[in-house]
Amino acid sequence: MKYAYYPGCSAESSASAYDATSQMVAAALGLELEEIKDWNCCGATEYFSIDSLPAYALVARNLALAGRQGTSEVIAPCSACYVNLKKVDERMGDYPQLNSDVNEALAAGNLSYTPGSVRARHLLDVICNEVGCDAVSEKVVRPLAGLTLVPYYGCYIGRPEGGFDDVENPQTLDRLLKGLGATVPDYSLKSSCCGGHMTQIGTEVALGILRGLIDLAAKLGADAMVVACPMCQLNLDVYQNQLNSHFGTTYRMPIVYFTQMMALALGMEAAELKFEEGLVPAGPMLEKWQAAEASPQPRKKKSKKALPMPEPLDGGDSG
Amino acid sequence: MTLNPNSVYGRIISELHGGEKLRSCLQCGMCGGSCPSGPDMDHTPRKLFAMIAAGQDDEVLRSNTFWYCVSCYLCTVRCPQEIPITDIMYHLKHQAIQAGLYTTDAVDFSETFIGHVENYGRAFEFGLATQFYLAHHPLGGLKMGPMALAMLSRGRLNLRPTRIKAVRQLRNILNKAKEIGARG
Amino acid sequence: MKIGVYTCHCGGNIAGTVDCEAVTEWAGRLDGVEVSREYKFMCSSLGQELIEEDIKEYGLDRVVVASCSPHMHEPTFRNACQRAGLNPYFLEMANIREHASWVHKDRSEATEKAMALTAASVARVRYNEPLFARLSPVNQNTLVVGGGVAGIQAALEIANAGYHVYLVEREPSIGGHMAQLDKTFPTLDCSACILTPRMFEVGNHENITMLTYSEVEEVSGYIGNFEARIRVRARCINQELCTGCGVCEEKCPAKVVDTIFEAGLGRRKAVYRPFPQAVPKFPVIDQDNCIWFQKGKCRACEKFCPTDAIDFEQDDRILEIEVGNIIVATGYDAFDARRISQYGYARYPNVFTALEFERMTNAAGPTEGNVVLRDGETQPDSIAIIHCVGSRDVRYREHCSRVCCMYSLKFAHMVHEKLPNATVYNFYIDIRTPGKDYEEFYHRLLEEGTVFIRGRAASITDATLTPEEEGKLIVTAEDTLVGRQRRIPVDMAILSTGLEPRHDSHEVARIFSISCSREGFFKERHPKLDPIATMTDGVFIAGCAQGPRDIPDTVVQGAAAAARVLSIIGKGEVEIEAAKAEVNDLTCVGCQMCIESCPYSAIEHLEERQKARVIEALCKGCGTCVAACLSKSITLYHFTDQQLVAQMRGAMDALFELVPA
Amino acid sequence: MPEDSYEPKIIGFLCNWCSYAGADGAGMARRKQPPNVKIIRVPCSGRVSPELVLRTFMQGADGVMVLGCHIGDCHYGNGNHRTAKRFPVYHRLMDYMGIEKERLWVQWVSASEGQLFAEAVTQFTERLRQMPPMRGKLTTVPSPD
Repeated sequence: MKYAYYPGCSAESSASAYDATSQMVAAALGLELEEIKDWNCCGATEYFSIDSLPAYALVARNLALAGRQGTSEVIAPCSACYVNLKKVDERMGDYPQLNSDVNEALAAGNLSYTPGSVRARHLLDVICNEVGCDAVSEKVVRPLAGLTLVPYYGCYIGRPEGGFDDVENPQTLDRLLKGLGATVPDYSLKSSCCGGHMTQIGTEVALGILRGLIDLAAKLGADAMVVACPMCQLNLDVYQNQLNSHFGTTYRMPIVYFTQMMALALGMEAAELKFEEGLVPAGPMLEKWQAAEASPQPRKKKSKKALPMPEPLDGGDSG
Repeated sequence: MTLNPNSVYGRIISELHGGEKLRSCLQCGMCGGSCPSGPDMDHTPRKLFAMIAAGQDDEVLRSNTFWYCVSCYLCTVRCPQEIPITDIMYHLKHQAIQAGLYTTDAVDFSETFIGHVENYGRAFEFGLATQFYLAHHPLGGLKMGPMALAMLSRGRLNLRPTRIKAVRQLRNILNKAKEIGARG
Repeated sequence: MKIGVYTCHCGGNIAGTVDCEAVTEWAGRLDGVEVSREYKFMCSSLGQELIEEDIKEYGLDRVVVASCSPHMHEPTFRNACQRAGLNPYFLEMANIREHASWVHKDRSEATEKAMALTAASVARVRYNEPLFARLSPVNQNTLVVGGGVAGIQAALEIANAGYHVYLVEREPSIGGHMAQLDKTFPTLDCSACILTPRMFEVGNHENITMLTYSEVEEVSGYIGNFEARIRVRARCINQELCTGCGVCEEKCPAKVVDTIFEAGLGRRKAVYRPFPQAVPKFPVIDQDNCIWFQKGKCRACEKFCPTDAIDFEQDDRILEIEVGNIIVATGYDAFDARRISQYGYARYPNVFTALEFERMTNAAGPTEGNVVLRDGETQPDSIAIIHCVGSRDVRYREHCSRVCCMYSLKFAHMVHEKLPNATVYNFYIDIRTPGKDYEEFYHRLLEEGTVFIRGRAASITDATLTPEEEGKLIVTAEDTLVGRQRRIPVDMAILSTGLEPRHDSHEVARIFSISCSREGFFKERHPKLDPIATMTDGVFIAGCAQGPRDIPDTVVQGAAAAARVLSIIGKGEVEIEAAKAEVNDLTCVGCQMCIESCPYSAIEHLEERQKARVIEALCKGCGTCVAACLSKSITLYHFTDQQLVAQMRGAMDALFELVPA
Repeated sequence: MPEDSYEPKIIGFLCNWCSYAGADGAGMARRKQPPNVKIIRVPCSGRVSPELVLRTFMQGADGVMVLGCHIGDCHYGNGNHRTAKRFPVYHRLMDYMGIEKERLWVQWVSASEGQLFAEAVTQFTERLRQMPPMRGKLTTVPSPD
């Protein structure tokens, strides 16, 4: 299937590794991506706070351009872009007045957009639910065996409600990474916020949040944290040194994109996957992987006295 | 209850899609307990809602609560009354700017960001960092120096912004939207 | 034709929005209206007498009362007509309260609507015909569905009055949720100790046929004359031979987690009695987990049974019974805590549900009453009790489950008693203690040192930050009385799960022709004045099947339902609705469209004459056949075409007069 | 709005057990709604013949509502299945008579759905306000009986 592709501003600078590996992985999986011509910024979380109607119009321009290219689904690898595209499309459908206002604004640029005509999708959603985690794992040539990877979804994978995964305990990335052969612990902060723009306006709070996230991953023996959003990557990676000096800690936790890890497992060369863009070096993690041999997980013995554990609710529940 | 349409409460209800749900707040504290930046807010969202209901508009708009909101939507998805809390935070920022009542850097951060978007059509991380920090945290900016350098050396910061081709078209759309927004 | 119209003020309920004087005056001018009066409360005895006197004095032959819903007072005014010698079906009501005064703000709009509705009824009533309700004898047997404390109470009340009861229970034993509980609040009585004598009484009552491990599959008929089909599932135990010695259970090698009685905290065998005091005493073989049924080997129970009571060949039995009344007391389901994933139930071992904790504190439960972590050994030093799990949340259950505050207090007390050094936190939104001695119990817990934090718990995680937190569960919440976030590390968390309708309440409602309220509990006939009856005559509801309530309220409702049934049995006969369909022989073309449409197969085809005929005893008066008949040969009495068209025209004519377009 | 001060005249046929009780429930809960719908109680939505609907239009009604129990919840077992099956018949007849099918509103409303009832009344009234009045549209008025 052909998808419109919305790289988002960070693709051009801070997250070019994500953009590059997204395209490589998509090609390997047979997803046809066509970049939206002359797309503009989605406004991130900033525009909505200042002026809401221009914020809607800003995002709607991208949807209108995607529609003009003849695609009905647009893939965004960045979670914030994904949420903005989805939110604008849905709100325009829910509120007729908003729809007509936004279209009136678009008309000033000779554009128009019909709500519902272009569906926004996160890259992770398309890979796990359209291609399918099973299909991906069948394509794995070099399993990530021996690596413990912590899946970190950030806020926007399940939120706001109506996304493609559980709001509180999403599973797609867990399934994907397991399918790649990695050991994936249950990381309870998987959908906690990375602090977003707080790193810039309230550093103290942000560093505390980031420390909690990395600390739990380290306790779980993670070789790396795997993310699906440039903002999460930026905060966890770029601020890691600063938080180490602030708290006197010594974390060296590589923060990698899930597309990078997929590309590795699909047999692409690590040297081409821009791991060097991370401020925290991914080298030790890659070396460990190359040295590792798949060994069976030791099973914990249960005490005889232990009470039965309830079965998890499969598939999650969104209310 | 009849609300003063110009009060903070009245404006949330009349101007914000879904804002009327604020009336059904139970004051349970789910939002305040869930917020990642909660520890640093001068009032938790829950308390802010009580203050809004009590008509303490000036104090509400001077609060740092909504500026510390990171838009993670956790409060929104957990609220047992389905109040669109994140959107209310956006709206409070909007009201605070209009009233000229804000004390944080966040608004300048947002405005710098938007300035770039309006001028170039794309965000400009390097420009954002330099302009924002030079204006507000000259010393903090220095502290950020090594980090920016590290990013530059890894090709993760562009020194020049990318400009989209149809900047004129985008500006026309945004100006029109502002015009429509202003007429209410 | 002499019609009397009576407009009711209902105090301010109607007159507050509708100009009753104007309605009265307008009605007085309608065709055929002899008298038009208004009165403050038409349903009062004075109001009724007013109608009766007018009927006699003016020789009225039709009456229209413009007041509340006919569901409320149609019987009242029909009786008034009857007392004055007028056929009760000559009455028509116009609903100007529920459908006008209560749903409109604008006085002139509401008044115009009231006028149109009244005019419609006046136009209709002239076509009303005298009908005569038939009397039907009442079968004295009663079916009670659900063997929890509500059903037990109802069954005993009726059986003790000397009438026969069939008590049907889905599980292998009666007792319901109450049998699972450890102590009852606020008196701290042992739940089993007070319930088991009642269970025993049911099991041995000469007037009670107890059908456990059974389900009602179909019900037909009407008040006084129901027929029910019950599936008695195969226990695979010959009850004539079984002594309840328990050897089979001891020898059975198949162990499974008991998700019903032990709430998942304990295990049972494939052949089992849910608990030692079970009534009846006979075990059942759970075929889904029995090794013989699944794999074709074992039969250990059979080998060891001293009385040869094991019968693998037993089949389900279908029992057809006839009863006059039915009481549905099917109880509730506990909210599934896994649905709120931020509380980590089924993710973190030391998060427990309320029912798990009930079983844990119970001396007969899996831990023999010891409060321990999931490892079965470690005693917790700190426990968080989270209120309102699944309750008071529009995304799950909007309602307050009524019992959780009190049982949470009870849990705190149990911990203080068993682990005096442990700290207990209660995270609550509001503490609700409306019951005799309930608030006093709360005060007692305050004195016992329970820590109360006002704030709905936001999440429970294993994400620790400090060495002191290591290995603990972290409960985060806003302490709303302080206005700050708090992180409370605890060893154990208990989720006070709410009460929700049974997962199959809609299917059960369908079987008994009753309906469910919005949230899925069975709907009562009137929320205030008739919380026991349903819209289907002869079917009553009791206990948590109607809505969350505690044990005393459940017992009261069970007894009340029994009283209603006994009053019907005592009367001996019931009036059956007179609205029946009839085929006009002259015009019927014998096309059989009506036969196809009838939900009750109440129409037969007379082959030799090529005509349809309604079997009166089976007809329920729905009128589906009328709408299906192409030759307009079927009349549904009291809802004839003439009557409905007249009513519609009356409304339309009034509208064109009142609100010219 | 096509005409000023035009208020649609609507007749609602409501089944006694679910929808009429639902409308009562709206009353008990004081769910405000426009006054346009005048309710006629029928035992079952299955009682509402296509003829009754057409005659109501002919009498000048701008809209007709037929409300019954949810499928499966019918007091008479499956009387409302008939209503559901009849739906296309209503529409074909209306089409034949030149009546827009938007003027008929069929919905399932249970006894507990007072709010849903009020919403349906509000939406239907709003919809009809956007359409011209019926009166005068149908010239052939059939004989009364």
